[in-house]
Amino acid sequence: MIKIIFFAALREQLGCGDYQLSATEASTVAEVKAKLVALNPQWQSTFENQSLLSAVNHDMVSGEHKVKAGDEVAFFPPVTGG
Amino acid sequence: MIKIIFFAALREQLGCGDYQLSATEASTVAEVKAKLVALNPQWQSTFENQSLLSAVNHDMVSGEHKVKAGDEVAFFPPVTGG
Amino acid sequence: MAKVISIQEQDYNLADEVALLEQDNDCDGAVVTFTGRVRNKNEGLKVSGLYLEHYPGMTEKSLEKIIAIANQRWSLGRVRVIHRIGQLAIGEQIVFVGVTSMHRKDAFAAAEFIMDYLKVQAPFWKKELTEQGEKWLDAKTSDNNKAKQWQSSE
Amino acid sequence: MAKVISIQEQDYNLADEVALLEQDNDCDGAVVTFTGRVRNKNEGLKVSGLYLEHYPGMTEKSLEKIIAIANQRWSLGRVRVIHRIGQLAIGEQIVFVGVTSMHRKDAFAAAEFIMDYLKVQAPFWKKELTEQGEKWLDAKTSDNNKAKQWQSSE
Repeated sequence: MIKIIFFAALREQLGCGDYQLSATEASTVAEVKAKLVALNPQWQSTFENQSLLSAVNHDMVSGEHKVKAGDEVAFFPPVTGG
Repeated sequence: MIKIIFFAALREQLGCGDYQLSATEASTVAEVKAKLVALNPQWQSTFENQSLLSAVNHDMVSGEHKVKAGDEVAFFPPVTGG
Repeated sequence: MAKVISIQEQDYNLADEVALLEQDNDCDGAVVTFTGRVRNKNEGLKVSGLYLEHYPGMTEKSLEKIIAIANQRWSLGRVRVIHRIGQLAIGEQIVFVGVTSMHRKDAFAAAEFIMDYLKVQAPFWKKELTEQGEKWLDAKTSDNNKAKQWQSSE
Repeated sequence: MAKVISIQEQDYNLADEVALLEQDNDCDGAVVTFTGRVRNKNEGLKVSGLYLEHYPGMTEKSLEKIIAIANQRWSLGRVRVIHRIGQLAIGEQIVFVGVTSMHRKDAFAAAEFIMDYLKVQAPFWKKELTEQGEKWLDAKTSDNNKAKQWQSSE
């Protein structure tokens, strides 16, 4: 399985904090996103937001980054700490 | 009178912390310096040190700065605080 | 370089943190600290407090990386980063960055660098409580630009 | 901008100084401090302490001027400068610069600027007590160069 988590405004907009996909359903971060939207059409506009960031196993990555079983994939808005 | 004071290594080299000149004896900082050396020939090499700084009434000034009765003229080495 | 990173709800004591940076450390003559606090206003709106969310695990990893880069660029003694999470009131401390070095230039540069990168890379999110209700803050272009400047300078 | 300058023999408490910078000051989100301490080594020689001389009257005037220039260049809230004089032991605090601002960039820049100018303009002199006896410190070219950089940047 691939564990997927959402943070901050994104989590509130989706009304959902985490999700799971089978590793056969997506091989890149972009495909994870596409799959999430395919399974939850109401999320489409939220995921179309170009500024969303993604991380795999705690490292910031781009959409082409590969994912595999056991990975933790996170999506979140631009960070605003400090 | 013009009040003249020396600080730090300069004071120790001269063996003297302050001095007085009559306002008629010098009209610029450079002339103050020249007069001090004329009156105290043993100070010559010390005052030839190009890096010596001068201040008049608590403002850093150059040799051409005018001096008048009542002024406080200070000579000192480059500062090393902080 | 010795570094300690803490992500915590509870407040911290600035004097204690600086004492730890200086203790048994007589070779570092320069200590620079940055404190970020909750302001009472933002973009013209009165603010009554902040809520800070983060991504546990990634936050620490991200700060480790930022400090490692700073340590490659400058000669550093000790580095301390504390970032608070959860509910914070006006005037409270949000973030502390403390850096010691033999040279003040390195301590200043590294502290500012760590803050600039923390702002754009560490996964924290602020929700502001204003007179008009709750609102997640938007990231600032100026913060992105400021972080990018380190790539060209020096 | 509110500023307070002290030249004193006695030690000060960092936490008290930062508390004064932050007290009733909920608009400034950024606080930067610099602490300069007596190091145990300088230019390869073991140091056992420092003696600091200054030019009373000119020192305060010089620091006032430096802070005024910083306040013209950046948007500052409060500025605090403490410089100690007399006999100081290893590890003791020599100088404190604390700056608050709404923006961290301004607080960092002003604190570093004030230190850089203090180093080359404020009439303090250090005599070092080393294993080879007492020695007045020489001014460093690097300090002069660092102060000059502010004339071209930004």
